[in-house]
Amino acid sequence: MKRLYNSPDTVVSEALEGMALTHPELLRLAHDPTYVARVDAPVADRVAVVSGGGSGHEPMHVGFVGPGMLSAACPGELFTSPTADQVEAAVRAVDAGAGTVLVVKNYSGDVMNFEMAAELLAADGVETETVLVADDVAVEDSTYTSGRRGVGATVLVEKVCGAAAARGDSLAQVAELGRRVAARSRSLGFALRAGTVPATGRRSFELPDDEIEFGVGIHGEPGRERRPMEPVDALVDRAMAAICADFDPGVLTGEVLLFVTGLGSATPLECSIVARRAVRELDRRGLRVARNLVGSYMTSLDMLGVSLTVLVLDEQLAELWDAPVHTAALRWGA
Amino acid sequence: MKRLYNSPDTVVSEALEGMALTHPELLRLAHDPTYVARVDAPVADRVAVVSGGGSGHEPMHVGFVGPGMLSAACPGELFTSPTADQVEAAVRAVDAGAGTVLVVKNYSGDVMNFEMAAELLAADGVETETVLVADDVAVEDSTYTSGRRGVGATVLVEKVCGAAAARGDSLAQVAELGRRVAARSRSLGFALRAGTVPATGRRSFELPDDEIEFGVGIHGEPGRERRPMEPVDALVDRAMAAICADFDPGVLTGEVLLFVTGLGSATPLECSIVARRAVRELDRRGLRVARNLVGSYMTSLDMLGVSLTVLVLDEQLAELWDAPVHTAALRWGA
Amino acid sequence: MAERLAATDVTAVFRGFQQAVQRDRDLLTDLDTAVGDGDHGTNLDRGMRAAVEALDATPPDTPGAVFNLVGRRLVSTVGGASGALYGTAFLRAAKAAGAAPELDAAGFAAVLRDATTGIAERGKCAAGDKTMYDVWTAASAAADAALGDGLAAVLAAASIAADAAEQQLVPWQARRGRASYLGERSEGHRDPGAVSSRLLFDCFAAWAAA
Amino acid sequence: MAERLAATDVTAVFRGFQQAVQRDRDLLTDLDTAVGDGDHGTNLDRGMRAAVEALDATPPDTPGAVFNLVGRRLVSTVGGASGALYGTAFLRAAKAAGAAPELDAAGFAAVLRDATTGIAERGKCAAGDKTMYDVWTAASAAADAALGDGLAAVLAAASIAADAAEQQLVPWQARRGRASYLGERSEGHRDPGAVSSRLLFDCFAAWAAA
Ligand SMILES: Nc1ncnc2c1ncn2[C@@H]1O[C@H](COP(=O)(O)OP(=O)(O)O)[C@@H](O)[C@H]1O
Ligand SMILES: Nc1ncnc2c1ncn2[C@@H]1O[C@H](COP(=O)(O)OP(=O)(O)O)[C@@H](O)[C@H]1O
Ligand SMILES: [Mg+2]
Ligand SMILES: [Mg+2]
Ligand SMILES: [Mg+2]
Ligand SMILES: [Mg+2]
Repeated sequence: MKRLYNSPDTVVSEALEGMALTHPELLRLAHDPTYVARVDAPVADRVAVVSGGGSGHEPMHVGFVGPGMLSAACPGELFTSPTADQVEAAVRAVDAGAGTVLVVKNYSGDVMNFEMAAELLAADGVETETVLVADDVAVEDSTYTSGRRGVGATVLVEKVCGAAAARGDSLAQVAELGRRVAARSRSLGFALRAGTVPATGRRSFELPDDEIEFGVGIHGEPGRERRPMEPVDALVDRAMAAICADFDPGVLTGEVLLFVTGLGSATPLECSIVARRAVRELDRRGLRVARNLVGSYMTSLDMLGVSLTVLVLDEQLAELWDAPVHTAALRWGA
Repeated sequence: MKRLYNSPDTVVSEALEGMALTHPELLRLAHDPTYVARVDAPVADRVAVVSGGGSGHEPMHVGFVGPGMLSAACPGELFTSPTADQVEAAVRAVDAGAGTVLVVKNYSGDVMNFEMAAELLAADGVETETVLVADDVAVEDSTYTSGRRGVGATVLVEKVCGAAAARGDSLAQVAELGRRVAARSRSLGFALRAGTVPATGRRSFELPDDEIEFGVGIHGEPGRERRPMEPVDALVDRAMAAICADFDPGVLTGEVLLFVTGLGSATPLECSIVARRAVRELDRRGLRVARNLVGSYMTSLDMLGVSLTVLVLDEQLAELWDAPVHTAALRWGA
Repeated sequence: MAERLAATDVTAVFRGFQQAVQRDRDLLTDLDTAVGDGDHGTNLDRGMRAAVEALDATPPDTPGAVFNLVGRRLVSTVGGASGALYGTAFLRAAKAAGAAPELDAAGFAAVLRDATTGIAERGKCAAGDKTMYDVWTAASAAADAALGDGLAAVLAAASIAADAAEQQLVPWQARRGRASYLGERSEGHRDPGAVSSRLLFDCFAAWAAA
Repeated sequence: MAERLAATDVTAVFRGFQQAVQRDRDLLTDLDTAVGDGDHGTNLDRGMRAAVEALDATPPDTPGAVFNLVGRRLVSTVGGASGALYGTAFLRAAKAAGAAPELDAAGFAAVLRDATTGIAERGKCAAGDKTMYDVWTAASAAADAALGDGLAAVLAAASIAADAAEQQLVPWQARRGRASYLGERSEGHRDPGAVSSRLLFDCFAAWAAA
């Protein structure tokens, strides 16, 4: 399948060069090992926030580096977690002595490589706190698995931690807020078509024309089930039901933040249509969508689908959400 | 082909409802006739800026409504220009007595409907000035055609006019600045795959696996030529050559703004790879990319491709580009 | 043979036109897919349905009022080039028809002349540009030439001329509208707006022959 | 028969492992496509190429230094679960090997024991979770049991146990790593990390047999 690449091997490195070339006032790209840091890091007396993960989910994470969000991001190969080296180097570059929060999506590879980096840093007196994101209700959480996958809530955790760090919160406080976001978020995604793997030029899975993958992962992992295709409102209702049913009793009340992300090929028209139904569906359940974010912020190459995330807000989280942010992909108040 | 729709007939109306529901602080959606206006319009003593066009190019134009950019947008049916009624109603809703600039892409339908609206408004004492955008170098400009198509420069014109209006420029001044942007911009796009027309569920044209449409229009109109597929750098070089060759002698010097827009299914990775080459190519030609905008800001349903625009800056235009803007799709300084 | 067009007659012609457009919607859209953006059939079908609904809701009592209502509805519901062009044509027709309760041969020819001029002005087009204007101007000229022979002859002549014009322009290169972007590649294609205009004149002739 | 592993010997084994991974890259990736994200072959191939390059550039002079260099290169270039796990295993092996110029049977078994514990700690996994750990722990137990018979016997025993373990876990359900998301659907599939680990032990045995 034709794509806008030069060669499968250079996709990640060329895209990073493009990001650095078009955001010189914001980003600094380091090589060997690869990471992307705020140009003005380390920021004195402030906790740093570092995330990372496999590439192919852009703008996450590099697009979220900048004042009010990430201090640095470590992009791995396509769909492959970054190496411990990358994480270690990024933290060393941005840590100002106040410690660093590591935002980690719950995949074995990510967890282990960040953990190794944290060990190496600790041995050297650099303090880190890890916030693990595991919000995907499509995967059952049990001690017999590696737990749930981290998806959309990652973006929300990064925003809130970045805002808390910017206002001067301590390492423990920033981490606690990140964990609070992670704990109060639930997500589910569905795909009508898989993404195209650059190395092979083929889709990572094939779906018949009348079926969808419900509960899909952002690396094209299979989800809860293959289901018949339905009008999008029905799919949104189904996703919302799964998300809402998963919150602990009593948690899902009051004001929520709705995050709708296209997974790569969903058009803005489609994202808006999904958001329309999701807002109405939450409304019908007596919840107020006090904040929302709609667009393609966490993707899976060119997958056709969306992922929905609901975060139960409190005053503090709403305030941190509203705080200024200036990154390539998310910007307000600055 | 599966898409995230409920029915082809409701795509536009449901997406608009979604936009209004998720941006209540920013947008007001009016029905019969349909338009989307800033909630705070009319803004006293300020020139209004109104644009519009067929739907299917989101976030253009509705995503650009808000302080510092459009006062209102008139979304037509998919790929069909809005009616004169829509334009007239939108202008009446946002005109503060200081006049309204109409930003019109050069398609017969758009031109005529905006013209009819302007006539009706003039008869009623509402002053308008039209800025015509016709920046697509893929189409030959001659008296024997309807002239060039308006593409990427539209976004730049809307931003600059919106900023000029916000700072209090007169109707004539805002229009003059818009025309300056239009005159100093050139664009070209290419597609590897056409978009999927909701009504038929089929692509608007089919391309063999080893060919691309070079100089494609944003309604899937054919371009200059069908060419063999090449690595994306070669395609970008080709587009840049066509764009740069088209400027009048002596105009293309100094600082430029580069605008790279994905046409629907281009991923952020792909947009960054294109931007990387475009920046280098302009650099090689002795031009400095002083400003840039990279992302999917003007699309053609889910077309896989990009469009490149070069605007030759001057101090005034750079300042207006940098001015605060707060819209659903473009936001900074606010 | 009917020698005058009353409001109900013009309404009947537009009803016929709506049915013709509905019948040939896919043809019009296919023609527009080849040289434009593939929406001419959908556009005009949407507009004429709305126009007929309006005529049903509040039947106008002069030919001018019928033209005015149809023109307004098209302007409000079609969009695109054809919405502006048909809308302008019928609004100009309304103005030319004024408050007269009926149109005779001369009245109709005058109305057609003004409507045709309206298209030229709105579209900034001329004869030979390969647009619907070629059909209208041919029809108008034929109507003028047949003036002395009464209304039925005028309508028949207009229809015959419209058909001939639509066929004649097929080999030409388009110089206005989306088809003009194609340059030489527009040659050999029928123009969608010319085809729908031809349907309109055929409906007038059919009324006269009925 | 070689009864001691010097730095050059361990280097030779890793060269063999690099070739085996390169040869079976697509197999490993296909296995990972079925139960994971289809990158295990690519990941390990990238890492082992880098490791061998480093061994060529600055040949280490103790077994511990070889393990250390390979571990470091894997940590730097692989990413993913296997980068962390193989990296940890070889770094722990390096630590256990210390500065000794050679490893005998007991030395190798001790190194293997620590490396295996490293995997368990890093992966938070246990026997029966259907991961590469099942292969390592089986190999380590067999090595311990064969201690008295000398190094060659230890390496042969480890390899035989690794092969058997890899085959044994096929019907199980994965409880760690990406494959665990599949639940019951992981049953009947080979585990990619277990297969690549088996290749490693086969390379040690092949060296001893050569
Ligand atoms: N400038 C023009 N002058 C006269 N007729 C035009 C002009 N532009 C377009 N047309 C007519 O309009 C028809 C296309 O109508 P339609 O497809 O509904 O609008 P659009 O081109 O906006 O999609 C063409 O076939 C042609 O006859
Ligand atoms: N938590 C874990 N404990 C032990 N082994 C694991 C764990 N997670 C993954 N593995 C091993 O890693 C292999 C997958 O490696 P690889 O595909 O390179 O990494 P990733 O899963 O990050 O893509 C699995 O086949 C399994 O043997
Ligand atoms: Mg992986
Ligand atoms: Mg159209
Ligand atoms: Mg058309
Ligand atoms: Mg894998």
